[in-house]
Amino acid sequence: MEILLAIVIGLLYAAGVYLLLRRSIVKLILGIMFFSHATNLLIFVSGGLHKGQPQFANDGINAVSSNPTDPLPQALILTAIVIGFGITAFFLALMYRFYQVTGTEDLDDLKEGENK
Amino acid sequence: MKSYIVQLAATRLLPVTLILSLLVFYRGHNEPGGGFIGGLMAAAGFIFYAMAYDTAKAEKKLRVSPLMLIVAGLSFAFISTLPSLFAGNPFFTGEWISLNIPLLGKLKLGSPLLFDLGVYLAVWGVIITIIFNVMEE
Amino acid sequence: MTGILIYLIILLITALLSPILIRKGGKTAPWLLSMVSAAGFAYLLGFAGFISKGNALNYTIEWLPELYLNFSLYLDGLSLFFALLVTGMGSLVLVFSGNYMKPYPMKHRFFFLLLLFEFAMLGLILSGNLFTMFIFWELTSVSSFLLVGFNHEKPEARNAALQALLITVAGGLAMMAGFIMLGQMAGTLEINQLLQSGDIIRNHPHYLPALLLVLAGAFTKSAQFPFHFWLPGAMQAPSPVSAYLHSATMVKAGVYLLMRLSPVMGGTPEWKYILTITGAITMILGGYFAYSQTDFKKVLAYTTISALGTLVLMLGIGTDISIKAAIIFLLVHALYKGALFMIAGLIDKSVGSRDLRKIGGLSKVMPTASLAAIISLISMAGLPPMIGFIGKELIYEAKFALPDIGNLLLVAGVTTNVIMVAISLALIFNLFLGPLKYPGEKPKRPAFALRIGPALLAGISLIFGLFPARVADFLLSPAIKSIRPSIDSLKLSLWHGFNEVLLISFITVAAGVVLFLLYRKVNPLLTHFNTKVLTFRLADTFNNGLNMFLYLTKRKTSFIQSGYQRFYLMAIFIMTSVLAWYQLIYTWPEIENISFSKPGFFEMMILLLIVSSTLIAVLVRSRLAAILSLGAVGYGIGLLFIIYGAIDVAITLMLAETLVLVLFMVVIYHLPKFANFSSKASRLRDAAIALLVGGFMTGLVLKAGQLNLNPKISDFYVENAIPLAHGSNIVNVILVDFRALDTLGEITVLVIAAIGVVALLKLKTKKGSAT
Amino acid sequence: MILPALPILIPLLTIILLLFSFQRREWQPWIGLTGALLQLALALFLAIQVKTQGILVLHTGNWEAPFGITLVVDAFSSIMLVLAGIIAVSVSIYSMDAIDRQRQSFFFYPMVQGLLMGVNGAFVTGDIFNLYVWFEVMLTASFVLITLGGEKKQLNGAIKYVSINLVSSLFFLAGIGLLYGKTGTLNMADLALKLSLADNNVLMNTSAVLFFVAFSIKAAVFPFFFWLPASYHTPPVAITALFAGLLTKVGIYSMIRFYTLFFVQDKLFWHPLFLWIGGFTMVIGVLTAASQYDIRKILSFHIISQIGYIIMGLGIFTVAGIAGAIFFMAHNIIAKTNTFLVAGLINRITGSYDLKKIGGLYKIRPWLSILFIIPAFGLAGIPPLSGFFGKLILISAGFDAGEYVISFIALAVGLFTLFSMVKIWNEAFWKPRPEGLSPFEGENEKLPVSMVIPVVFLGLITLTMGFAVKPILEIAMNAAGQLLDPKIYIQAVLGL
Repeated sequence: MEILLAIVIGLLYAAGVYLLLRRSIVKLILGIMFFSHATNLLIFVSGGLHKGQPQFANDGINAVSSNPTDPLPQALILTAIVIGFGITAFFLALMYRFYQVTGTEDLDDLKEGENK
Repeated sequence: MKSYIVQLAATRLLPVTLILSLLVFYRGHNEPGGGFIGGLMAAAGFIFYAMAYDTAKAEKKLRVSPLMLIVAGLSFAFISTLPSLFAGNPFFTGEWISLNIPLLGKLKLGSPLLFDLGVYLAVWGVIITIIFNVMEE
Repeated sequence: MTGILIYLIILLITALLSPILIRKGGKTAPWLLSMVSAAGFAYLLGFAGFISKGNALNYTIEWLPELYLNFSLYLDGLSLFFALLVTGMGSLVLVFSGNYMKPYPMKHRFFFLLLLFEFAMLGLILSGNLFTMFIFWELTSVSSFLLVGFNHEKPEARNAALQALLITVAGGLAMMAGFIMLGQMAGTLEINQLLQSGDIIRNHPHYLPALLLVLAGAFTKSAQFPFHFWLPGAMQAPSPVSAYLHSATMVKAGVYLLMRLSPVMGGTPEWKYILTITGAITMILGGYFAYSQTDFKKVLAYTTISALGTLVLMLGIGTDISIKAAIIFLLVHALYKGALFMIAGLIDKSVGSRDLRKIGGLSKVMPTASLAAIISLISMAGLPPMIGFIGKELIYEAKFALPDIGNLLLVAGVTTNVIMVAISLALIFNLFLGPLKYPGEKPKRPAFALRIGPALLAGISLIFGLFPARVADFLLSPAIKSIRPSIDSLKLSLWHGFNEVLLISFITVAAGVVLFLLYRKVNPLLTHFNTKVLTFRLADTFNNGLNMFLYLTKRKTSFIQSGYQRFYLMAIFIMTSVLAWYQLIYTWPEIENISFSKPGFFEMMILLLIVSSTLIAVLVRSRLAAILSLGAVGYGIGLLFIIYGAIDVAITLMLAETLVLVLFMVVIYHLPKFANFSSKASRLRDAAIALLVGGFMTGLVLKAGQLNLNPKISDFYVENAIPLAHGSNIVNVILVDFRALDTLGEITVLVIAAIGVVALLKLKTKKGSAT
Repeated sequence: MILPALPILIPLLTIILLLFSFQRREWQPWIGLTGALLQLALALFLAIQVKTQGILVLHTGNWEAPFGITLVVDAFSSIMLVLAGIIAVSVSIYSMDAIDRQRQSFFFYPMVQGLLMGVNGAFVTGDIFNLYVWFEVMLTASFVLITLGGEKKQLNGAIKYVSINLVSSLFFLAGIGLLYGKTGTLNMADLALKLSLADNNVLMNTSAVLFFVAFSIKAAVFPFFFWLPASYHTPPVAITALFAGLLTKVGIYSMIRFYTLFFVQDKLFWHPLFLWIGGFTMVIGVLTAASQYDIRKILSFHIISQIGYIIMGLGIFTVAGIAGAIFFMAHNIIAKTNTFLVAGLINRITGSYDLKKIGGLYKIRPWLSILFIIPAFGLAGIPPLSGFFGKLILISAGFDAGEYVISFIALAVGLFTLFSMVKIWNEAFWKPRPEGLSPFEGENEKLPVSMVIPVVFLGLITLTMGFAVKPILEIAMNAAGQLLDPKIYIQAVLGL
């Protein structure tokens, strides 16, 4: 499973990179989101995979199962997801505004702004 | 979307989502849930309401401006760091008190809970702000 | 010595206050400023008796001793000699400028800069630490830059200033590197200690690079070939600046440095050959170009270059007599050249031209100035009874005393001097004697303030020539002894009997007269030759080089900073891939075994969902389908999280995903459809890059399990969630208690992003209000 | 014990107050300025505390390291905090008149404080994931600031800025995940300890690559810098000045922190890489600047070039080299911000940043000329200004370490820097106003005092850093000494 997941993560990154290299701004954002999905999965996998119940501590006894899924990467991913959500929302608004002002979604049109 | 049925549903659902969100928020310390999920759910009710009517009505229903929700959230989060100082502990130490409330039983209150409340309010405010603003465009 | 420090500070304060003084003080202000400089001269002169007994003064304030950098002052025979030159010339030039600069509206700034330069130059001379010297050295470059560009509305002036600055600063930077190396060799940069460390330095393996670096500084500043071309350009400066900086003081800084360091770095074959060859080339070239110029100031500039070459040559020869000759010639040159530059300015001001072909016979309108000029020119020609004669005789003697390359140098020296004689005679007979010629209105008699400087300098040239012994004892001997303590005291006299030196002097003068007689015929020819054949000009080459460089960088910029977002990302991805793949392959052998568990049916299905949605999102044309597929990927990952027991993460991910999808839908509604922008080739290329990145990421994940440094900190969370943190949802407890600070940051991000959305959508400013 | 948390809490409280009173525009600048002043005062106090008591450590939530998030203020962080405070105060004052009313009422000040919160957080945290969070706080605030006003060119630049920086953040996050997977810890000191004990720690190199790329993008190092010149010239100049001073430096700060504390295993790979990259960064940045005509673009390219010097110091990896890097960074933050602020003054008078459209300032504004010369020549390394000493220290360190090539590159780059500065001087100050242009709109207006004060303030610091170089270098040496001896840090945090 780890090998399969590693390949899937690689694929997600590849998809992200490919989309980032397109000229469309929508695809740019899609690419970023693929990147961020891949990263979340990567953190999860590198923390170690253990199938089973969600981990809750019980009174007195320390852990539920003998081989629990590491809770810390989960917390990290959770934080990363929320942060990612905020930034994605902002990026979407930026895209919307960009289109409003320039009337295009072609990133190559950004060229002018720079070489003036 | 502005059909009467939907509007009715939105109006009725609003208190339900709010109570549900508070529940999810409070449970969060022991079971799945917590400030972020709770805040999201609280926002969901208003978003649905705004879709049924419009954002202005939803904001009116909210009574405070979303920005104030945000400010309140940040403030609670900030205030939750203070008890530790009065207790002479390092910054952000969780300080707990136990209350025995009739009917509900033993209720444990602590600064982390207050902090989570801050998260709840902030997330609520943030999501409403974002969605409403985008919807208004 | 504190007195000298205080004087330096007074000089700086005077400079700072001078603009106010000039504005408010009227006519007397320049005189007052000149008095400050003259007071410095007098004060320093007071040390002469003490110093001439072989004493030296040192004063140090610690600055950055770790790097051998201190603020130190050092006064010995050599620095006293130069310091007197700087202050003495300074006071004369200030008086001269008082009148010369009258019509300039910005003259208050001129005086500030001139005094700032004097401060810097005096500091340079008196520095007792090479870094202190470097600091003042750069300050002289900067003030020279501002002075050369004083007429800044003329493009030529700006260009000349830039050129002078770049060349001298480039040299200065090399010199700084040389100083750093010297410091590392000797463990000090204090001059009085360096003077003792000559042997260590000369025998150090880094001696040659350090020498070359230091020489780069000295040669650029002293306008040696091939860096000489900034000096004629610097003639764009007002004449007082040329008289002060570009003849008497700043250009001598390089020579001063060579003199200062000759006990430390001198005497080796490297030193000798580099200096003599560079000096000789500079000397002859300067002479030739001086002879073929038509602008009086340019003539003077090239003779200055020639003289600087002579000085470097003398120091390169490095015999006792050549060092004597160098010091004397330096004084001689400062005296006559300072006077001549002032006269050039004076002519420019009263006649309105400096073109030698258009003016002549000026003694009829300006007798005093012409007399001073003629005396100075005789000194320049090296004719008796001027001090210039003594200088030249000593130079010849020095060249005779050199066994191996002496003859060659002698020929070069004689040639140069022949030219000097010819130029001097030409200037005397054409410019000052002979029939009166002027292009515009009849020139008026120049003001007293303009005449006094040249007159005084010429007088000194004459007096020193007649009574050289006094000067020698008092000033020159101590200076020479600072360079080489073993030299006996200097005996100077105008007449030293018939010998081969005198014979050569006769030949020089005779040939000079011949060349002078040819001057009117040859000069136009040479000018023609210079413009038609010798079209190669270093100054132009420098400019062309600069333009070429700018053109290339512009091309390069539009290549690198192309404006195409995807090329920027591409560069990042490629570089990352290179590094990551290299490391992956490099560390791969360390990997022992990759553990893995068997996938179950559900997981396989979910993975299949993720993979297929990913492919759809990448390949599909429709935006909606792409976005929905992205959502499917997100939900798929959420399902995986559920299977592996991360329920909170899964809920959060799915909720966030849903919200993003909703937002996406709302926004996308307004946008146009995808256009199919990229070509097949570029899509293939991007796919290759994408696979490179994806590939190493896979590798990294596989490798991640390899190094397991237990215990993990999460074990602590599992154990203490309930007893210490009072919660059983460990993930939530981590978020609000164990790592609450992360969450605080997280909600701050959310808040900022939300506000950002409001600002983006609601705030619409006018175009161009971003300032 | 709360001191190390205050650099985060003060901006947070300021944000709360600013948002609370956001409808009162006239209060905003003053609240923002008060917050900035408090931060500067606090930073100075912290610096003194660190000097007298050693490294300050705060285990937040009373969770012992490595379990909770530990905040650590060592000499290096305290220096950075002071610099951030100085920039915060300068920009807060400058923006009172430099930022238009609309932007001020649309959350300009809360965003500045948000940025500062992120920057300060990054400087004080001792936890790699927490560092990521502060990076995001800082970045998000910078996203908002760079788009604030929503002009076309701003949006143009912002898209590049946002997307490339997001890629960097995600690489950073992936690196954290991998590192946690390998070591089971997030605390920097704990990481350092665990890795120093592990035998096959060369395996770290692969995740170290991800961090290297992430920080290189933030720090705008070759070949990762493209976003910077593409975007920095677009927002109002007060914002650019803030970015120029702080943003790239946080990337560099993290790089120095990571590569002195725990990525120290494979010196043979990393240090030459730093030297190469540093050299390229210096050269490419300075060459690219030479052909520009927009003042802000010239200055932007120079940010990149100057980052190269700091990387060079890291690559030399001796106490002198790192101290040189720190000193240079301090100099650069002050001088670079100042040049942008002066550019804003120029624009205020002439209404343009385009060198082809302005001129004659030397004649009409002599004092402005002096205010420009100090930071500009400071950047170019003209003694006795701070830049000279920065270069001197670095180049000496390079010679000492036998790194001659990079040292000479650094020298040569100094010359080209001077060229660019003189170009601005020649064109904007010396050249007469181009013919055919009507008089500048602000030609006869007085510059607002609030815009001049910060320029003078920063100029004085540039001068002071030159004359008082010894004590400042000692502070930098002390910081470098701490950095190169990770045991001190580990001991302070883990109490071993």
